[in-house]
Order: sequence, then structure tokens, then C-alpha cells
Amino acid sequence: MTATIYSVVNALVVLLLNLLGPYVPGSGPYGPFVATWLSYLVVGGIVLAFSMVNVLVFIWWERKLLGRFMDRRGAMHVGYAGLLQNLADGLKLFRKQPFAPKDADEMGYYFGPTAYLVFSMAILGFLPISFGVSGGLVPLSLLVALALFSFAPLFIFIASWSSNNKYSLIGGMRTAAQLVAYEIPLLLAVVAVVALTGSFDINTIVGDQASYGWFALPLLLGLIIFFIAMLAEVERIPFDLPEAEAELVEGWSTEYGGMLFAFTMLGDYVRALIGSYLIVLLFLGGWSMPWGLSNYPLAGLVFFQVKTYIVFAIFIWVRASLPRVRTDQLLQIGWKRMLPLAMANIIWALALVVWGYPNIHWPVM
Amino acid sequence: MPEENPPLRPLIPGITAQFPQDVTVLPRRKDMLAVLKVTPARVAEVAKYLRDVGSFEHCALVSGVDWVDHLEVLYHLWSDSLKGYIELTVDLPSEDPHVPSVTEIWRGANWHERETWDMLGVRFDGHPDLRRVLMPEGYQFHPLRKSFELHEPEELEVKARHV
Amino acid sequence: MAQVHEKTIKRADPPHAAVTGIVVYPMATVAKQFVKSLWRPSTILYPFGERLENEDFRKSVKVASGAPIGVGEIWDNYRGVHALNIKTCISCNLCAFSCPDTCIEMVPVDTGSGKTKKCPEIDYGKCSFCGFCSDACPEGCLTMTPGYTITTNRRGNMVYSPERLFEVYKGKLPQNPTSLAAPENEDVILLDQDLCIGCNACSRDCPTKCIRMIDIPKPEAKAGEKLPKRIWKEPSVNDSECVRCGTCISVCPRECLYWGARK
Amino acid sequence: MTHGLWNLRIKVDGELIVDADPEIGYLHRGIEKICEYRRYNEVVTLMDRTCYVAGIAWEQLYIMAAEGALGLSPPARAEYIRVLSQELQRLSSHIMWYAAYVQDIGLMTPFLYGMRDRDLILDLFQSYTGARMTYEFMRVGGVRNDVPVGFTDRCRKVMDWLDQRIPEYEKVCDNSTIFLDRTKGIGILKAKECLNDGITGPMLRAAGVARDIRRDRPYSVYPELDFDIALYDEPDCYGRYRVRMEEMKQSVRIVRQVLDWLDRNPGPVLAEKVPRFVGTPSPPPGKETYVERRGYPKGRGFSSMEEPHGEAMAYIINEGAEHPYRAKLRSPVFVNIAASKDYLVGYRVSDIPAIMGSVDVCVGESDR
Repeated sequence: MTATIYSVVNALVVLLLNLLGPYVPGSGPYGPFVATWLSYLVVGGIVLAFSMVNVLVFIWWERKLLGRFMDRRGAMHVGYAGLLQNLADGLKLFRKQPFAPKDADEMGYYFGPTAYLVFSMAILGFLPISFGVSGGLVPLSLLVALALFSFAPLFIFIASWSSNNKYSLIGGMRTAAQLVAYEIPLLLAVVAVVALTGSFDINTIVGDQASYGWFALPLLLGLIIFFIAMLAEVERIPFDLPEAEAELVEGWSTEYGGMLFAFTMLGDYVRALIGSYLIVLLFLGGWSMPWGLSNYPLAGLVFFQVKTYIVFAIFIWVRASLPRVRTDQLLQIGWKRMLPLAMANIIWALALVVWGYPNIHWPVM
Repeated sequence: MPEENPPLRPLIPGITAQFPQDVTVLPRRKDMLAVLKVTPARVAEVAKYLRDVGSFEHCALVSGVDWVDHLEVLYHLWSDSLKGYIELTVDLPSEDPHVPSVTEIWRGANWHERETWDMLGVRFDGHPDLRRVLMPEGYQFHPLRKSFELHEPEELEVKARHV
Repeated sequence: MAQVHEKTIKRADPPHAAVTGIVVYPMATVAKQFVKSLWRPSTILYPFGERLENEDFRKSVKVASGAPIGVGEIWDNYRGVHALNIKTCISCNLCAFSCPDTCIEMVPVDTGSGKTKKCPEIDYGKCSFCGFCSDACPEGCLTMTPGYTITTNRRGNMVYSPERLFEVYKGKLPQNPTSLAAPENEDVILLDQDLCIGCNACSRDCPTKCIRMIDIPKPEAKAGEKLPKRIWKEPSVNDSECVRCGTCISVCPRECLYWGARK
Repeated sequence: MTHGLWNLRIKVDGELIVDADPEIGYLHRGIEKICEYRRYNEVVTLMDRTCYVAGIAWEQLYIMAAEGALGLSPPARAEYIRVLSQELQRLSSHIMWYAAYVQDIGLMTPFLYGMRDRDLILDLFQSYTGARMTYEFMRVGGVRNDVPVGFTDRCRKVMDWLDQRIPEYEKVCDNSTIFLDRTKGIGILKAKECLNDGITGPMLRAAGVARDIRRDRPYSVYPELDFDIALYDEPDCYGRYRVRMEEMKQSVRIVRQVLDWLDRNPGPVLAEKVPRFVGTPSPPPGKETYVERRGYPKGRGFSSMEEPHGEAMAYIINEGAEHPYRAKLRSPVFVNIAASKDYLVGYRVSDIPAIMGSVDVCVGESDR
């Protein structure tokens, strides 16, 4: 239970360094230092590979599903059923020359999307993804994940501001307003879950769900609020105002091309991935399986991934059937509808706790 | 006396009585309720009369023709109650043509007049915003004048090859 | 007589819209389409689908969840690449005359017996596929076919020489049946006899050889009058063979031939 | 928004629009000028390119004016085929509008549905005109060819298909709260202002003014056909959407009547007394004396019709030459764009796609 990806990697690295003996600096006085940073690198690489593979499949999944929703086929040509299309797109974007617009602030221009992607990906280092499988064991993993998740508006705003383009700037402003507005219902929906479990540790939350049933049932309202707020957080239709292509050319990423554009898109999808993960972890039982199968990490991982893809499929379904809302309507929905509902949800969760969830003693009528 | 159209029977005598010097009734064509020839100076007044008295509330088209020796400006007005068009024609000199604007009467005539200025060089006095519409600002010519010659396709081809 | 009513549309909100309307209706509609299109998406996989034989292609392409209406069918009167039968072409120039885009040029073609004749060469870079040329062709030798794959990466390849158009003709593409019939009362070539000098140019260049030079009597010169210097022949046009191409008019040095209604 | 290139300068106060100045002309191709250099039938190729989603409407508009100027009239079957083309074109244009409009306000699925069903109509066009978008089908004095064998059955199949599909379009939008929020009460232009601005077509009928050239000044064989004029009582984006949806249903109705007529009445499709000069060869350049000798009729032709976007007009002056002396086209979109200040001011920047989309802008047509 205490083994994490980091601890396994660290042990392997230390073993390797010891085997190599005097030929590498790992055995000197800086040994522990080198070993630690080397394992950070390896874990980073694993997280990168994991997130990238997931994102590529995500994009493929969206293309195919959206295609069928729209009565067409989606990507068809590269690889089997277009599986490699995203790799081809990525390769194409990778080969483009990166350049900044003439009057752009270069540092912010390059820093914005990069940090957006990196900080989004870093969350994956803390999220447990199966029984006993997580990048690093942090007691407050949920809190860390949500904190990192809320960094995005800052980087988007930096990127849009330094692009020196009016569409980018409007898109960036809208992003900031939108993300701030929906951060609060999102966190309030999480508060209800935390109130039920009494812990910020995702492992505990999933463990509780394995024991007492998914939180989606007692906290259905919370799930809906969390889902809608997550749609807004990851900027998907109907809340994709920051890149409303009909009025702002491409929103805050208008000026980006080549690999930097790929960063913005990858960042979006990594955030969508994490959003789906969080929904599954908090409300849909995470990797917990029926029939007491939870002790097999790999099976748990597969089950967890399947749930994630189903959640993302609902994201896609919503995208395929709803138009985009307007800025003022978006903020109205956020502040006037979602916030009171989230409050009500917390009160409901507290009532559940008072009544002794999961063994509810209904108050006598 | 040209053949009269029953729906217009009260209107045509009325307008000729109102503007005896300035309105001539031309022979009717079968696709028009009536064709009136108006002197340039009184166009706006005749138009206002037609809108208010004759219920021609829709100014469908303002256009022009270059007859080399003179210009002709055409107004086509539609009436929902009479269900038909009426045509006003105004003859203008080729050099420095001026005609009063009807934009005050129908806002919809705004861009038609701009286009007529753009294409034929007719100045509409009193127009709020007489700029070019289709051709770029600062363009030298009025392309629908007959003096503006198109290149033969062969010429264009030769030019295109050399570019 | 027709019934034309004014129909003010009532508001379409169903009574339960307030409850179900938010997302349920559109999402349900889209999901229904999703299930249908799982089996039969409407996409035609163009370059791959095309390789099927024509009949099979028509049968295999179906609209999602619907009766096979026949998407992607190319009917026989599609106006695509031209087909030219060089052998029956009479070099009348009508196609080049009637082309609004001046994309047809008459180029000499070797007829095999050492002689050359002029046949149309078409530049598809300019062609708008309007079909005026094939409508105008009096012999029916220039037609349009359902072929539409003319894409190429060199501009020069867009110019189809007569030989290349002849290859299209020899291919198995169905012919476009449309051709405008000549109107009953069409104009004929008329002669202004006073201007004619009997030079034979019209007869020489007539593609259908329907102009014959006939002898006319040389009038007696009156006293003091000088007879015009000319050859005492004038053209006579056989109207039933004439295709009204106007070649004679364009070659006439004295502008003495013209179109007009038959007297 | 989707149809072509134009420029809208707006002045904003925060997100509110306080002034708007549309600029067009980026697609100006000088069609009116080129018309003066082309023979009567050859102009048809230009008319297709005037509006690239409603090509055949402009063909008929021009042809009607040219026939008026030349004093010709087509046979009845040609008229019915023309009306069939008109209504199919209206269907295809409105479907295209619907597809692009919902795409403009952020939903892409109906775009694909619309394009799928429009393709069936384009296939129909292809089966009898020979092309999918640039038809070149109308001729002075008739149409180029008759409909092929089996066309009417096939067309009925497509109409049955559309009968199922148009309610589906409505389902995606009518009950979607977000769609209603984006369109209701947006872009209001009252009937009086519409009349003053010269606005025509579905925009005017959404304001409750029952003006439809097909009924008020009937052309072709519209007097023989039954149809309803769709009206709506609120002049906002939603009303325009409702009007177009209803017009599509009415077009299906008209097409069915025309198909029944075509089945019963065979006949010629081109008038017999068409002078040769309207299409085919002319005197060689520089020999204009022949034109004078031939004694062509002179005249002026005027036509107006209910194009999918509104009231379109053509005015052609025939001075007895091979070419029109002057051809003037009135585009409804030109006027509707010109009035855009009146219905944009007071709304938000995010509303611009919704409002301008509901106008059904086709810049190729407005710039000519």
C-alpha cells in the first residue's frame, strides 16, 4: 500500500547506482542527491509518457465518437481506424519552426503554454490511478491536485497577454473570468465529498466508496455540479468561450503555431483527462471493482481507465449536442445557479454526515 | 396619353397635378405599374409624395445607366398594397451629375446610392455618407461608365504571363 | 387556382420543455443519430469508394438509417471532362466561338493522310464546365463525360490536347446525351451582293463545304460607268448542310456576309 | 458569417455594441460589367457564381429579365422545371443556412447533418442539370434539357427523406435551452424599421410582414401552386430560424406538386423561336456593322423574384446588340447587410455571430 511509483523508481535507481559502483558519481558524497533527482526525472518521464499516450487516445476517441455523433466516420487513414492520426499531427506540428509575433513579449509567449502543459501534467504525479499505484504518496493528494488544477488561468492569461493580439487578450480575459467563476462550485462540490469521507486523501476517498458504494448515489447533485463545472474548467462546449471560433479567431491561442499550439491543445486534453479522472475518483468509485477484485492493481487500472473514457464520452456527447453559451449567460449560470446549488449540496452532505452516513439513521418524522 | 393602370388611377393624376412641370408619364411597360420621368431637382419630393400618398413604402433599387451622352438614374419602388413596382427615371448630364438623395425617405436607399456613386459617379446631394462601397477608397474610375473599357481576355492573358 | 395562405407559426415550445428542454431533447436526438450511424455512416470514402465498379458503388453507398437514395451517384449527363471524336470533327470553330472563358484553342491535328485539321484543345485551368461547347457542336463529336478526376500537380497537365480528348472518347465513359437542337427559324447566312468581290475565301474555309461559288453574269458597262473590279462569282450557301459556324463571315475580307432571317 | 469575406467594424462599450459599420467589396468581381461583354446565354455562367449557394435562383432571375428584354416566353414545361429548381435551391440554401448558423453559435453536429442532406439535393441537381453547384442550366427561352427518366421518383424519395429530417433539425434546436437563450430576443428589428431599411425575405417575414414575391407579383408558374407564406410574430433570430424552417416544409410541398405536374405533362423545354444570336456565334470582333443590319428587337427587361435570401431583382437593357447594354442586379443580402447597424447596436459582441448568421449573409451575392 505504501509503494508508489516514485519509491519503486527510487529503489531501482539506488540499486543501479550501487551496482555501477565507483564509475558514476552516485556513490560519492552526493549519492543520495543524485539518486533523488535521477528518480524525479524517471518519474517525470513516466508521467509524461502516461499522459501523452492517454491524451493521444483521448483525441482519437473524441474524433471517432464525435464523428459518429455527426453521422460521419472520423479519422480513417493513418493507422488502423485513424489511431495514428494524432501522432502524425503531432509530428507535423513538431516540425514547424517556433516563432513569436513581432510585438509579442517573448518570455511570456513561450512560457505561457509550456507552463500550462507542465503544471497540468504535474497533477498526474499525485493522482493515484489504481490500487496502490500512484506517482507519489501525498496525504492531501486531492488538495494538491485541485490547487495545481487552478493554476491554469494564470498561465493562459500570461500567454494571451503576451501574444499582443486583441482576440487573444479577450480570450484570455474570458478564460480567467470563466475559470474563476467555476472554480468555486467545483471546490464546493468537492467539499461535500470530503465531508463524507473526512479525508483529503484520494486513496481514502476511493476506499470509502469501495466499502460503502459510489458517492454518485448520495451526492448526485454534487456529481452534476462537478460535471458541469468541470466542463467549464476544461473549456469544452458549451463553455468553450475562450476559443469561440465564430467571434474570437481561436481565442487565447490565436497567435500560437507549431509546437506551442500543440502545447495548448495537449494542455487542454491533459486537463480534460484529469477532469475525467477526478470525476471517476470522487464520485464513480475510482478503481474499486465489484466482486472484491480491488486487490489486483492492473485490473483496477484497466477498470479505472474504462470509466474515465466513458466519462469523457459524455463530455463528447454534450459537445455534439449543445451550442455555445454567451459570456454573460455563462457567468450567470456560474454565479446564480451553480453556486447556490453547490451550497445546497454541502448542506445535504452535512446532513448525511449528521445522520451517520453510511449507516443512515433517518430522523424520526 | 399612355395607357393607365387601374390601381394607379387616383395616384397618377394626383402626382401629375402636384408636379405638373417635373413629372412626365412614360408609356407603361408590362412589368411596371407605371414609368415616370422626373426632373432631377424634384426627385426627393416626388419620392416623398409616392411614399406618403402612394404607399410605396419599399425602395427596392436605385441604379443607373450610362447612355454615353447622358446618364439615367432609375428608382424602383414597391407598394405592398398595390402589389407592384413603379419606376422613376431621371436623366442627368454626363459631366458632374447631381441628384437629391432619397436616403432621408427610405434608409434602405443608402447603400444603393453609394453603389450608384461608386459605379457611375452620380453625386447624391444630402446623402449622409457618400463613400465607395464595392471599389476601394481612392479608386480613380467609375467602372460601369461606358468609357471604362474592359481588357480583352487575350490581353489579360498576356499580362498574366508576364507577371 | 392556387391556394396561398399566410401562416403565422406558433411558438414551438412543448409544455414539458422547461423540464426536459435543457439538454435532454437535443442530446437524445443526437444519440439516436449516433446509434444509427454506428452501422451506416453517410461518409463516402471518396478515393477508396471510387475504385468500386460503378454499379456496385451505387448499391453499396447508403445514407445512414435511410432507404438507399443513392448518394454519390454520377448521372450520365454530368458535365465533366470532354470527349472529342477527332475523326468526325469538322473544324468548324463553334466550340471555340461559344466558349465564354476562351479556354478552347483550335490546334492543328494530323489526320493521318499527311493533312492537318484544326481540333479543339481545352485548358481545364480555365474551363468552367458550362457545356456551351458541346451544346454548340453541330456534329456531336465534342461531348462532356462524367469523368471528373482531372486534378494534377502541374499546370501544364490541365491542358488537354485533341489527342488526349480522343483518348477520353475511346474510353468506356458514357456519353453526355444533351445537345441543343437547332431552332426552327434560325438565322441564315445572307450576302450583300454589292460588296462581294467573289474572292472564294468563304467557300475555301467552309468546314462543311456547303458554300459553292456560282457564276453570275457580268453586267454590261454603261457609258461613263466603270465596272467594279471583281471576280464574277458569288457564294451560294446550302442551308441544310450549313452548321451556322460563322467561319465564312469571319474570313470575308469585305464584310459582305451577315446573319439574318431568311427572306 | 460563414458565407464569404466581409468586414464589420464595430465600436464597443465593454461588450456592448454602440456602432457598426459594415464594409463589403472584397468579393466584387464586376459581374455587372462583364455582363455587358457577353452574349445573352453566356451570362448564365456568371449568374451561378453570383451566389454560390443559390446559383439557379440567380440564373432564373437573369433569364426572366433577359426574356423580357428580348420578348420571348418559355414553354410551360420549362417553367415547371424552373420552379422545381427554385424550390430545390431554396431547400438547399436554407439547409446550408441552418447548418452554418448552428455552427456559428457553436454546435457543429447539425452542420454535418445539413451538409449530408444538402448533398442529396445537390445530387438531384446534378442528375438533371449536370453539375452540382454551377448549373448553367437555364437558357433564354427555356432550360437546357428535360429531367431524365426516373428523376421524379428519385426526387420524391429525397422529399420523403427531408420530411423526416427537417423535424430532426428542429428537435436539436427548438428544445435546447442554450439555443433559445442565444437566439430569442436577439437582433430585434421591428417591422416598421425593416420596411424603412428595405429588408426583404425571411427577415421581413419574421417581423410579421407578409410580403412574398411568389404570391404578390407572381412569376413563372407560381400562381398554379399551393403554398403558405411563413410568418412569425417576433423579429428576432429565433423568428428568422422558425420562418426558414417553415419555408423548407413549404418548399417540399411545392416540389411535390411540381413533380406530379411533370409526370403528367411531357413537352418541349425550349421555346421554338429563340434567335440564334442569344447563344451561339456572333460577328467577329470589330465587325459590329452586322449587328445593326440584323434588326434585333430592343427593350428593357425587369424581373424580381423571391430568392432564398429575399427579394432579388434584375434589370436588363437590350439595345439590339449581341450583349446586354446594361445588366443591373439587386441583391437582397446587400440591403440586409447595409442595415446591420440597426439590428446590431445594443447587443453584445458574442451576439454578432448569432445575429449576422440569422441574416443569412452570402457575400458573393451582395458584392456581385
